[in-house]
Amino acid sequence: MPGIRIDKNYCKGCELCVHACPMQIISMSKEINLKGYFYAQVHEPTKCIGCRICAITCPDVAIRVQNHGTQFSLFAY
Amino acid sequence: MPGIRIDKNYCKGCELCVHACPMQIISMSKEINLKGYFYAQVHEPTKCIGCRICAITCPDVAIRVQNHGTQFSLFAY
Amino acid sequence: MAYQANTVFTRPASLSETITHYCPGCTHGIIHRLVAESLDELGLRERAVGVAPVGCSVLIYNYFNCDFLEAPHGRAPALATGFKRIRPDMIVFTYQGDGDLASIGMGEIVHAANRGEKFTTIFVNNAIYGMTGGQMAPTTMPGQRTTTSPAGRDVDLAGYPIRMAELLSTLRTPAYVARTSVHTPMHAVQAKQAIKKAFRLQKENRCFSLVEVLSTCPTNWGIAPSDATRWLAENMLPYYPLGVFKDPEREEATS
Amino acid sequence: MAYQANTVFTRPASLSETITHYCPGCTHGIIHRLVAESLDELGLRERAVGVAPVGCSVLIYNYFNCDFLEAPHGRAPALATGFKRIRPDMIVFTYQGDGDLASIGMGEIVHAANRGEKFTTIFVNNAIYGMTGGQMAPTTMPGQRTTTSPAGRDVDLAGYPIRMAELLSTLRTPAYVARTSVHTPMHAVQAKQAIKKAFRLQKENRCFSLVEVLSTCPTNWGIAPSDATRWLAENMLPYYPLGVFKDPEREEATS
Amino acid sequence: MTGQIEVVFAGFGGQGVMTAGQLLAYTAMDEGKQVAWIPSYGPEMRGGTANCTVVVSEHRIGSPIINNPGAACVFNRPSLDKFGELIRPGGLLLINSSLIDVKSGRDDVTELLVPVNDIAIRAGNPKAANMVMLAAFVAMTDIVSFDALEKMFREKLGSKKKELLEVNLKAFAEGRMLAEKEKAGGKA
Amino acid sequence: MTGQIEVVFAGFGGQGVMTAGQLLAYTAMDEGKQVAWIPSYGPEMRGGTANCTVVVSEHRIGSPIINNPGAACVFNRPSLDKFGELIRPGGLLLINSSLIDVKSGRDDVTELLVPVNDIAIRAGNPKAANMVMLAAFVAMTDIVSFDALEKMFREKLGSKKKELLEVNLKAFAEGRMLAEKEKAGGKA
Amino acid sequence: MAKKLMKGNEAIGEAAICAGALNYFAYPITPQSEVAEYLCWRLPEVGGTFVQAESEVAVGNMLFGAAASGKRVFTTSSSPGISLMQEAISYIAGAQLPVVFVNIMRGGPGLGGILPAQSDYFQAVKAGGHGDYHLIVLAPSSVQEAVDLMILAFDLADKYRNPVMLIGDGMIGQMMEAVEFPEEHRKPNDPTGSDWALTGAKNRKARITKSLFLDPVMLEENSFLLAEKYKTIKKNEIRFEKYKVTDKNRILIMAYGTMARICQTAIDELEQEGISVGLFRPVSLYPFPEQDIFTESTRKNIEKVLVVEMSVGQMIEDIERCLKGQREIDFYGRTGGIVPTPNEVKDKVRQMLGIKK
Amino acid sequence: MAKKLMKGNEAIGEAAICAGALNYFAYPITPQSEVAEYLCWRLPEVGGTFVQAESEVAVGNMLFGAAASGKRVFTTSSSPGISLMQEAISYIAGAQLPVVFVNIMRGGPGLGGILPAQSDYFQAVKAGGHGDYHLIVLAPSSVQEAVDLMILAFDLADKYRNPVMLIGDGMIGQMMEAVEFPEEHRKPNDPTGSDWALTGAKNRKARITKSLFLDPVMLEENSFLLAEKYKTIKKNEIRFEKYKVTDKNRILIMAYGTMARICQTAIDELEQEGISVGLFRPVSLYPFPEQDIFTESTRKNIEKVLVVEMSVGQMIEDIERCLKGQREIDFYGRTGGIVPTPNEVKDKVRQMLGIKK
Ligand SMILES: Cc1ncc(C[n+]2csc(CCOP(=O)(O)OP(=O)(O)O)c2C)c(N)n1
Ligand SMILES: Cc1ncc(C[n+]2csc(CCOP(=O)(O)OP(=O)(O)O)c2C)c(N)n1
Ligand code: SF4
Ligand code: SF4
Ligand code: SF4
Ligand code: SF4
Ligand code: SF4
Ligand code: SF4
Ligand SMILES: [Mg+2]
Ligand SMILES: [Mg+2]
Repeated sequence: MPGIRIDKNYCKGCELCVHACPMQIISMSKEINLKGYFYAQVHEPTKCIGCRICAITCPDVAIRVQNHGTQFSLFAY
Repeated sequence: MPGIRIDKNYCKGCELCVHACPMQIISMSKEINLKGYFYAQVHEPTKCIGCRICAITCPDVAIRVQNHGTQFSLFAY
Repeated sequence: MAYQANTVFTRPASLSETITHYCPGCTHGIIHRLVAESLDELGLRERAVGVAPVGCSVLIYNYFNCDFLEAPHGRAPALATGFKRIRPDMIVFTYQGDGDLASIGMGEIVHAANRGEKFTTIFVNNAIYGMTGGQMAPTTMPGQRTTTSPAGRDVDLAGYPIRMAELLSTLRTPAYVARTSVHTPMHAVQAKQAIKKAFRLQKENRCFSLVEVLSTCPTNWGIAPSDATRWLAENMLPYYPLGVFKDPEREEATS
Repeated sequence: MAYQANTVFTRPASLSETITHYCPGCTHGIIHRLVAESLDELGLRERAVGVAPVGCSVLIYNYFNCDFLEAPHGRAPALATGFKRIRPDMIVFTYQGDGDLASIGMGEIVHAANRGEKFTTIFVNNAIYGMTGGQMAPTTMPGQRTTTSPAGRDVDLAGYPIRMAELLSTLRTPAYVARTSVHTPMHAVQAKQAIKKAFRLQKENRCFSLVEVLSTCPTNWGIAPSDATRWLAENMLPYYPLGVFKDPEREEATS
Repeated sequence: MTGQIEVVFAGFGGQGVMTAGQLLAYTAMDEGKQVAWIPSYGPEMRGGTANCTVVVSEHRIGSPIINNPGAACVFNRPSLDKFGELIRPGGLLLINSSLIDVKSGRDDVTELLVPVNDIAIRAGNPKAANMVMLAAFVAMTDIVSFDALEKMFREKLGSKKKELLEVNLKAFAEGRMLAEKEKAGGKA
Repeated sequence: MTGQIEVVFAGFGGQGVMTAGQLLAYTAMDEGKQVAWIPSYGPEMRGGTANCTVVVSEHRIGSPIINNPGAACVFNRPSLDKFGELIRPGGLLLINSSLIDVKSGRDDVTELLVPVNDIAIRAGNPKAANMVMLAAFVAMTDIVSFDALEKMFREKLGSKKKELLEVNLKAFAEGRMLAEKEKAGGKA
Repeated sequence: MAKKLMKGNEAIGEAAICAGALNYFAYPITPQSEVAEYLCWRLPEVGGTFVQAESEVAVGNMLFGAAASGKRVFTTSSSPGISLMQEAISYIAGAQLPVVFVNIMRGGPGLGGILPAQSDYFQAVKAGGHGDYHLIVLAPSSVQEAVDLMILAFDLADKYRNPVMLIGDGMIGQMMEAVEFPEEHRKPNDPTGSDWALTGAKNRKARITKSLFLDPVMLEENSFLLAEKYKTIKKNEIRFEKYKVTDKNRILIMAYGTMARICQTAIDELEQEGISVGLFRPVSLYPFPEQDIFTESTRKNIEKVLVVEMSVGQMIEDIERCLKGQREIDFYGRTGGIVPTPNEVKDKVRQMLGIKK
Repeated sequence: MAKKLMKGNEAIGEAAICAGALNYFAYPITPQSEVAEYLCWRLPEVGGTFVQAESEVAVGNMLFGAAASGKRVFTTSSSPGISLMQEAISYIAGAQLPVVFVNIMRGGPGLGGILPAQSDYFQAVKAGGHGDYHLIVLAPSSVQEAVDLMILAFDLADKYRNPVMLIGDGMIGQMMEAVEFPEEHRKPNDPTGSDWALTGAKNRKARITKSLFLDPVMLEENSFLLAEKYKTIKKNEIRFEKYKVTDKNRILIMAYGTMARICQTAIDELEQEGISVGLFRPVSLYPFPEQDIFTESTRKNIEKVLVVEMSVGQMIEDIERCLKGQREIDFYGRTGGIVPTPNEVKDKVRQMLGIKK
């Protein structure tokens, strides 16, 4: 099952991933992290297709993506 | 009658005018000027067609050209 | 999870763990990652020396796991030249903003490129002086408001934005020169390809290489990060066409 | 003489009577005259301010009957900018060699051109540093011997000569940019036309204008003046095509 | 007031501490006092904490560097940690209790807890927290007159939207009220 | 020689005065003496006059700036005008009489007229005038030995063309001869 | 004119306008970018010229060209930017043109930091460029004084046709204080009658503004001419301020700029402890008040002289020179953006006098 | 090795090679272009690097980058060119990198002239760039000494990781004298074991060469570290030469570089007139031989101290500082390319002593 992990302490709450996710499954938390930012979180993790778009767009490299080598991916990276 | 005047003290003896004159009427003097250069002189003044090529090529603006307004000239200048 | 998952995206080894000082949504961070991934994938980290500019990315050395030099404003290409000439076996790159490279550092970048110095320049064009608080850059768009052009850049007084990739491509000395962007993930992927190629050419000791990357500055543009990516697409892309402008491998320019 | 003759060629009024310090056959002198004639013919001498470079033509102010400023090496365009911005009613021109303009002064000329400063630059490209004794310039031809490239310019180490007219023409800001030569009288006549047009455009307050003029340096090339003109034709012309590269009046480029 | 008062406004960037300080400085100047507003600029500027010091004096102001300010208005925890210690004995410490859940632990200064964020939200503009704090500080110290402060406020910040002005003035009044109550109540 | 000798070679640029001085300096150094060769570089360099001073000494050389040289070899009129006056009383002045038709007018120096251009042309190389002068100077002063000078000449300048070398050595010999005749003749 | 609360940087910009100096060329650098951000809209309002240059090298040279017009011209920058102007400054001094430079100093060397410092004293006062020349150097200690000295700077620049540099630490630029500007703005210079400005060779011989003198006799003449000018400047333009300097002083503090104000507070507080300390503040750093420093330092009760700088010690060399060994000199300095506090100064004074707190 | 007659400029280039400094970056400028003209063919012979840069600004920064490699690197230039390097020099000092700069000084200010001068003393010794830093400054007085000090310069640069500047007037560059080079060439540095050179982050943490310390505490620390280093340098590296300094001296002359040799001749000639004069020649201008100058100048028979410079007076300020008022100081200077002759120095000495010729 594909999935992402957002390290909330790297996140600066820029929301770029929220806009980028094709599955629209990322949203902003109501809580703040150590630096005082509302951080991103995945609200429907099961829908994740592991496309890595969120990770590619995250300026703070806060997102890690797991997937299966055999699975569909939007593009080689 | 067209003709040129070479101010020998401006002349540095570069010989560019010698090569440029279409009528081949400029040559180098055997004497030196104040600065120690062998200067250019016109050896057949009557052949001058007043084309101004020598003057245009002289880096030291040593040459003045006289002519008649109505006379043939190689190009407008 | 019942079955083993592979990590298909994670922090590149060339990037340190340090949290950057960049503003939220600033795409400097993306570009850092692309450089780091390229170093990783080409196996260059251990012989890489970066040259930091003066600009928002002055602290870039805190974010990389490779050696770094910090240059005076605009002079990174001169430092890179000095270092690379002595250590041609190392991989040298400069990372420079538009104020740094296109304004004060114009002479240094043109001449390094023209001498064909065998280093790589990552040129981050965000159309503004980020670090000093949003003054006009040579790359600022016509009409764009900045703290030193509060009524918008007046092309009659300040001229038009300079297109560095085009300018450098007039030089006869072989080089790789491309312009890319990171305002969408797709563009970031393409930018990565260009950056990686630039480093590969250096690895092969081929030529000078420069990748211009269009980048956002939400803070000084005064808009939200996602609006900034849109602003870039709408305002900068038409004036700064993407593509490869010069390629020693004679690929066609795709601008 | 029985009938009245007209003087059809004489020293222009803008030129002083002083004998220049240039070497015999150095075409700096021709270019001086073309500038002086242009000032005369456009009636600009009394409101002209020239900016001298550092180079063989540093003493140009001794040879002109107009006001002059002497700039640090390469910075003439900055001085011209400063002056002209304050006195837009004056006619300002810089006269610069290739070391001055294309090497140390690269940043200043690119930015002055890009801001569209309304002055005129006469750029004398003789492919060498004349004044300091014949060192390699950025415009030195591949293989050309100079005192700092005694085995000839090695393009692998020093890159290829920079073509300033082409480089400046990539800038979007309107400008007049042309390359001419003075190695034959006919070329000198064409150069004159370009120089005069450059000044006319300034007089009309139109744009920045730059005329590159290919010139000889018999002394440092180590050949006789007339051989130097031939060397220029054979070696420089093919690499530095003549023509108009940018013209606010939209004339076709004739390169 | 008499002599010289120095007050530090300190918080996160974006909490409006600089503006609060400036408004105080403007008002004090208008009332004929000597003033200096000294920002901290520097590495901490971006993202981190921000602070400014306002010196108000009857006399020519000497050092703009204040070892131990007479008062501090702290908007967040790091600011409390830093300036809580520095205040002069007998000084005044205003703590934003909306975000800070501790006190300085000092018994030689007057401490006042002001939930400036809560009050501002209540008043209708979460961004007016700085004004709540400023009002409370002025009420505590009488460093400037309230009329003058309000006038300056209208002049410098009130020009934008009518309704916003009202909301801000409300925040202002609430801050003042709280402090005056406190003062009257007389808790040390 | 004893003590210190300073000699100026002065003429037009292109007359080879710098080379003449260098050749002397090389030779003197080879003979174990202290030497300094000091060029005049500067505005007069291009087109105008050129000169260099050679100091040859038994001891460490102090000032490379010589107020009043002990000797001068002048190749043209302006050089005579300049250096004719400066030579120390009792000094030596060699004048290129091919180009200079006057003397210094001084009676406290030894003056020698050497038609160096004529001699050089006669020897077959108009460009060897500087060698004629150098030879004459060395002959007059014995500042270095002739053998050493000739050896150095072959080493530094003789490498190019065989026939040219011969011609130059001939010019050299003529200069020497003239000076030695003069010395023997003993005219003050 | 009513008092205005203004940031030093903006006040400096406005002061130039008051002085009729409407031509500003600059490149952004912290901590003085507000000058450009202020003048970029303010100058057009008054018909002035604002040019954001491509670099500080260009700024220096734009000023060189601009000054030749006879109008008042200036720039502001900070330490690294000023280093880049050294060649141009040397040329401007050699060509005798009036230009006003403002250096809002930050910590160095190199990129250093962006906080206040006084570590460019040597560069400003001894001349960072090549050749025999000097700038007139003025050091304000408050925003009001920055305004006043800025106006003076233009007057002196014109009077002596010499570049003038105003140096202030970052605090002078960043601090807001109440300032008053002169009621009347000066009119911009009219170079029409000038005998040196470049106005076009109409009905007169062509003029040349230059620093090249290939003939050493003429170059030396130019240098001696400059030297004469500096002598006159030394005679006429020495400025300083004394604070609580009396015959009771046991210690005399030497400090300039903001540092001097900090010392004032320390002196006030030491006075309350019964320790008499005076302050001598050079306002003109060049010309340096050499004689007055000697005189004041050798008052009979003064045991030691304390130099306090935001540097590891630069002005102290000039103080040493002036004192001719007549008093022991001690130093207290912080640098790199750290500003000595009044407490630190007090501690230093007590330590010098062997007084325990 | 046999003696060679060589132009100073070429000898300086060859000396660098002897020192194992094979990396040269430069931009042409009279009167030192011969260094580049020599090294452009000589360095490739020994496997070195020669880069003709586009400007002196670039040169300074190429050296900055090059020095980070741990190899020996250097440039040569002349006055205006050195002014353009001030920013880079400040950075190099701040980042503590070893670089050798040679300034063959010409007349200034501005474009000035191309003849010898010593008017960049302030720039070299007091630091022309911004911030608290110093160069080690060495001043040779002969071609041989230029060679020796050039080699020393590299050693000191490496030892202290500090930029070193060799300053000589134009004559040092243009004059030919006999020189001897050391038999053995130094091997180029091997940075493999270095703890600061940038060699790639292999099996070690990444290294950063920088001058930025945004935290003022760390920036101050860096400055204090530098200050400590300068103290050590002052302790270890003072160099000077005395000539005929005896207790009989009525006058002590202070001069450096070529100027000192000219004074030597004057002193010899004055001796013949029965006037005893000594010469103190600082060889290291930074660190300045402060204590020795004081000691030698205060010998009992010395009536006055005479400072002679090819400038309108720069080193004199340091002499004044060192003498602490103990001796009257007089000055003789020519500038702009005019070199004081022994006669002029003699006249000056006689005049100081009230002796008619
Ligand atoms: C010599 C010098 N001049 C000016 C500065 C101030 N300065 C620092 S960063 C910068 C501009 C940065 O803009 P850019 O290069 O576009 O980078 P960005 O911050 O936008 O990434 C300036 C002008 C400096 N540090 N040094
Ligand atoms: C800052 C500085 N660097 C170097 C020089 C030395 N210099 C004088 S002229 C010149 C080059 C001149 O070449 P170019 O501009 O091509 O003019 P040309 O003499 O060929 O006409 C140089 C390097 C200088 N005067 N100032
Ligand atoms: S990997 Fe793709 S689907 Fe999954 S969260 Fe990221 S963007 Fe959305
Ligand atoms: S893109 Fe990254 S930093 Fe931005 S909100 Fe998403 S996880 Fe956070
Ligand atoms: S005018 Fe023409 S024909 Fe007459 S001399 Fe000159 S070039 Fe010859
Ligand atoms: S072209 Fe002019 S300078 Fe040259 S030889 Fe002819 S007249 Fe003389
Ligand atoms: S100021 Fe702009 S460029 Fe700098 S970090 Fe913030 S968003 Fe990025
Ligand atoms: S050196 Fe060359 S460019 Fe200079 S005057 Fe002589 S020929 Fe002309
Ligand atoms: Mg930018
Ligand atoms: Mg040239």
